[in-house]
Amino acid sequence: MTRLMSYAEAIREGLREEMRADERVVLLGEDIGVYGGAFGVTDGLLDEFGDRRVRDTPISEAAITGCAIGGAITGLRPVVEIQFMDFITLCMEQLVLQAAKIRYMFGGTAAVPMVLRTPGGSGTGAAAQHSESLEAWFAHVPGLKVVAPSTPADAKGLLLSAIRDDNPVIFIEHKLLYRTKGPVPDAPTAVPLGVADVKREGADVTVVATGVMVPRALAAAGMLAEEGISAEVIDPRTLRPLDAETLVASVRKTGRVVIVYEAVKTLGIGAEIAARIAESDAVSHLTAPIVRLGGAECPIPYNRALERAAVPQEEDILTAVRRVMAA
Amino acid sequence: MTRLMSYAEAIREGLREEMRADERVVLLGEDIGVYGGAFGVTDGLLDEFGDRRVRDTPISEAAITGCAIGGAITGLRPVVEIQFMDFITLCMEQLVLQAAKIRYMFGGTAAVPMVLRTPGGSGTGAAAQHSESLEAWFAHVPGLKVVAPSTPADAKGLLLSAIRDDNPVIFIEHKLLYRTKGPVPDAPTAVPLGVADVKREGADVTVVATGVMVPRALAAAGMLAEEGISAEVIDPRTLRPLDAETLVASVRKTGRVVIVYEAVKTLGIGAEIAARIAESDAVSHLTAPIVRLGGAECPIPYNRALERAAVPQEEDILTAVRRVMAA
Amino acid sequence: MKTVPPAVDRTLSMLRMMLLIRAFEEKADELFALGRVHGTMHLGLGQEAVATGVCAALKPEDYILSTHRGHGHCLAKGADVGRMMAEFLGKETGYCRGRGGSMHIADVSGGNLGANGIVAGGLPIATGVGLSIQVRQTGQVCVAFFGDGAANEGAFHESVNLASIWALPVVFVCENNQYAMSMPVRKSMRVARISDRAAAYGIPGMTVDGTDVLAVYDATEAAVALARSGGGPTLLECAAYRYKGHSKSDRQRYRTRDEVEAWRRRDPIAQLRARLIAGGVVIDADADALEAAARSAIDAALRFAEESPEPDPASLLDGVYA
Amino acid sequence: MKTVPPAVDRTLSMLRMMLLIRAFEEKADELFALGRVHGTMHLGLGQEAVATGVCAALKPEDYILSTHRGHGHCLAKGADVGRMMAEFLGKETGYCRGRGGSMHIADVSGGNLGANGIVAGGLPIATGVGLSIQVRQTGQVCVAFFGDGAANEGAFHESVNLASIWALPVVFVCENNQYAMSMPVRKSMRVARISDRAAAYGIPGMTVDGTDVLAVYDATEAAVALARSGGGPTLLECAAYRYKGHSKSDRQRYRTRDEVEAWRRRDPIAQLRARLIAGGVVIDADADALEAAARSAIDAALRFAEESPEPDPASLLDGVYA
Ligand SMILES: Cc1ncc(C[n+]2csc(CCOP(=O)(O)OP(=O)(O)O)c2C)c(N)n1
Ligand SMILES: Cc1ncc(C[n+]2csc(CCOP(=O)(O)OP(=O)(O)O)c2C)c(N)n1
Ligand SMILES: [Mg+2]
Ligand SMILES: [Mg+2]
Repeated sequence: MTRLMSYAEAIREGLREEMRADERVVLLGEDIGVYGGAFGVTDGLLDEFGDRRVRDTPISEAAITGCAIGGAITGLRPVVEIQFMDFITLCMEQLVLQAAKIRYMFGGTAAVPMVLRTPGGSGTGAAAQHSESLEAWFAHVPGLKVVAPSTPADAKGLLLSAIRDDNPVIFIEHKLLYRTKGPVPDAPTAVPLGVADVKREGADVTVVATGVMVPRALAAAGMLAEEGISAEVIDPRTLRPLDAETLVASVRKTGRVVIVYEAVKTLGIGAEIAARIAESDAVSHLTAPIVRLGGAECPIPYNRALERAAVPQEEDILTAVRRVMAA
Repeated sequence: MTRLMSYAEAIREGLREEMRADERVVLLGEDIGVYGGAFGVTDGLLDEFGDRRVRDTPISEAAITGCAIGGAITGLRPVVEIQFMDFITLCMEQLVLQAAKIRYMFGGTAAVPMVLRTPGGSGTGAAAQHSESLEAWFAHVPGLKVVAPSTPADAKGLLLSAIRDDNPVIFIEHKLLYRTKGPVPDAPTAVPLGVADVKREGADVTVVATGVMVPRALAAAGMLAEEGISAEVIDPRTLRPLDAETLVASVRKTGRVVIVYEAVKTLGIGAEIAARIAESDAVSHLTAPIVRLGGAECPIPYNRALERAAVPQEEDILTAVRRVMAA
Repeated sequence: MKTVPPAVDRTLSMLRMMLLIRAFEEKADELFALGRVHGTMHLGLGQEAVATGVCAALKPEDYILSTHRGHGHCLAKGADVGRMMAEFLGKETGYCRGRGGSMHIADVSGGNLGANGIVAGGLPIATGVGLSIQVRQTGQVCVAFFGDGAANEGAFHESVNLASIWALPVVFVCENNQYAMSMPVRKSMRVARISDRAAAYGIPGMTVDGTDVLAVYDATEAAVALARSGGGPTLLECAAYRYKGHSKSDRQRYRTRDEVEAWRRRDPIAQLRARLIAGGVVIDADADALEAAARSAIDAALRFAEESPEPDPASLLDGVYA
Repeated sequence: MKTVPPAVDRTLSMLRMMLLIRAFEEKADELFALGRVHGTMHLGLGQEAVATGVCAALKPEDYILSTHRGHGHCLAKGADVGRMMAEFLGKETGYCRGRGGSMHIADVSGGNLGANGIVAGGLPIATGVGLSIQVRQTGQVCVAFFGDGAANEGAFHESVNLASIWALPVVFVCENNQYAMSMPVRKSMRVARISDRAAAYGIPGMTVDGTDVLAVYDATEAAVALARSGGGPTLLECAAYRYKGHSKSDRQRYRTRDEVEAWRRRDPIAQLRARLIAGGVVIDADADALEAAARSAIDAALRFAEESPEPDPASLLDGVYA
């Protein structure tokens, strides 16, 4: 059985269930208590779990991250909320030089079971410092895992896996998806990390999309179907470790691929996906060069029309797919 | 006319010449004064230019970076030294959310002419927190330029261009290259940003290498020549903007490519290079899948043998090239 | 804190400026309610005396670094209301060609080096502006505005320390409006006054009533004089209050109506107005006229903004690089 | 500062520990000179009393977070000398299987949560250890060691503030050895004592003679008692000096021989030895015997390390993920 709920509600339910099931799970973040989080995700959790486990922090992103690390290596399973992904730029030393490396540097004698939740993406008029899509940075770092759900069910299911995982997991939410609704299983249903999901099967072209680009790609696939183009839409869901085999297998089948992501095109996750395909045997099955559709090479502008032009939209996906089909 | 000098000396000469030529150039960093910098690069500059222009700073990487930004937007041309590239993780907010975006966010009404110099790479037994190769992060950021010289002449020439450039430039030096010697033009000779350099011409296979991998690739190319394999070795030199056309043209010619870089393989600069080739017409000229030779998916270990095994060595390049030639 | 009472005309222009700032933000609030603002915004209604008193103590060539709650700073530093409203609405004629919006309005030629979307993000930059002034020996001063919440960021610590050891001409102005979003100051730090933190850097610290524009002016004047004379930075805390929510998504569960009302009774504009009337400087009618003038200046600015073109999407990549 | 004089046997074991630390680092220095150490290292010769006095006031189940200059902390917290020497030489039997080396030695089961290559990098982590202790109510305490230079990092500010508002059981121990690499403390901050910074967080600050192991012990005991009883953190500054260069690349142009000599005359080990002899607790011969014992313990540790295998390159990826 499933219920229809929003992406934000699904994440909240995941947090609540894990906190009920495991005393070691604590929440840290700015305004996650009485305010309920900048996007309302943690609304009500302070009331249920109290301020011993739901901690409103000062504006000190580096310390908050380190606080989660210290808790994690000594018996807690902290879940941190960084209010906007942009602010993770203040956590890089603790995340990358400490959380990601501690276990390895210590010869496997410590574990860092923590989750860092943060909303990324543009489209809300928040401009250049509140619209970043930085997931590729973390996918470049051994020791970290990176998750980016596109549906309510994936959001909850991947969050359960992330909290139960014994490694630091960067859990990337999308501002534009918080209010989108979808079916979520009644029973706690973990979605395994590292497994891509074929959101729509198809035969002519593979469309790999992440985050908010998944619904856009699915909408485009619907229209393409009417034109007689059968697009297979795949969401990697986990960006590190990347389930390249599922993507490569699809390209082997279709011979055409369009990779859609919101982050800046250069060195965004699409670069790695393209490279994995190019170094695989699938490269010889390509009937057209690989196409990447990424964000423009600029900061996110404030103006609504410019902001829209800065990242791939449904029509851009349609154009790109039609182009590879024509090639 | 040229003189033989070390990579470190060439950088020092570049700093000295620009400081003599332009009053606005100031140096900021930890232990760059009487200590001469952790790797001795700024040795003697305090004596020549005094502590008004050569500033030893406290251990405050974020403030140092912001200090350079503030100076840059109000008439200085600061050159910052971050003692090890790893510590740039403490500068990310100032570098990425401020330096890289200020001009754009302000509608083009400000410029941020600054250079951030920092040594990257492993091989010195400095372990996981002093051996990072994070250049790909910055190559992902619009508004920044990223340079990584592999020879003394390129180091000096690119530094001159970086200091004269009106944008923030991340200038990546390599610890293992500081003592390597090479010819450097007597007269100040700027090397333009954004132009790759064919370090050795060849016909059978393209080897794209960056930083310390360039001398390793050249050594391998020498041995391959004896086996009758003609390898073309190209150093992009600038990682953002990337001179993809030079790389693609070479692959069009050779039909085979091995991309060698020290950073973690996943989402290192080689991912973008592979993607650019895969989206170009050169993909149809490939007679073998693209091969990436990058760093292992782990932090850099301390032990000498493990450290060596963690990044590509000359013999790995030989093996990889032989493999693509056999394909 | 008061030294000599500032000249009457200066006081009047401070009243005018506070009225202008208030009119701007009330209009902004109205436009938002009408759904005509893309994104969010942060209003400083109630904090007008801080921006006004501080900037009145600066010269045109001095610099400021502003915050996400920066409308007041921008106007007080002398920005053109029309270009500012245009930026607020994302128009091509705005200060940032519509690329910045409310959170990034900058008037570089006017000495406002920008609002900042990052809490404490302007503080490290301020040290560099101070360094530049010191190296170029121009005798300018840089004011860095920040909030009470920003005082808990590492950037605050590193920046004030750097400015202190190099005796940079920077004045750190903390606008303590009692909350960082939902976090009350008393829960985010264990000191009574944020200015107590000056002791950690061996610099002067002062706390003034941020609803009293004259007190803010006098304190700033002293700090600026110290900075110009090579005496280094001062940490100046101005205690004030924001009447509105933190941003548009704020249900304000963390404070009481009574608390808001109590602060509204100390309204900075009403205070100064009463003072000027009591002092016989103006009569009610004059004050009303100034208020009306501010309103019509805003109406004109809005007309300018509305008649201004949107940026051309083809210009998306303009200004990424110099 | 002194409360009751610590028991004689404790004092003797502190002498033993200081001798062991010194013997370890003198051996490390010797091995480096012989070219047998890969990479660099940071010696704390002269600072033995800080690690020793602090850790003597802790229980085995308490935690410490160490620094790049962490050999003393590790030994004082009870590490096995053999496994430590093995890690120092990058052997498979080392605490970190040779992956960490000098800069990352950690003895997690012994409560040493690791040396740290990042200045101030352990301070944010210490707040989390304190949170964990508080949430799990285990009554433990966490000591975070850091240097004078680290006190200028933003992480110091954020961490001490966080620990103060939550009254976390963390003791912040600043080892002020007068320099951060080449940067003298007086040039890097404008305060006389680093402990003056405690005022910015409303917590107690103390400065003690870091060459007097008993003074360090007593001060730590007081801070630990406060932390355990829910009183929150203390900022404890221990003034000491490093005899050797910052690391192996240091030409020490920033200080004079005389300064080094003056501090050497206050050697912590010589001080305690003289005190114990004057107090009739030991005679010269006993002290010499303790020193010899320390040396032979190090020789045994070195033999163990030398006989230990190198890590297998095939194990390169072990331990990246749990
Ligand atoms: C580094 C960073 N962390 C968090 C935020 C989100 N945020 C924006 S304003 C704000 C509160 C700031 O409080 P304060 O400094 O007191 O300024 P005020 O909003 O009260 O004017 C927060 C948490 C941010 N913009 N930047
Ligand atoms: C964030 C960071 N910046 C710079 C360095 C390089 N570095 C290593 S130790 C050191 C000096 C640290 O001084 P202090 O904190 O006083 O400790 P000490 O070395 O004196 O024990 C520096 C600059 C580093 N490791 N980490
Ligand atoms: Mg506030
Ligand atoms: Mg020191």
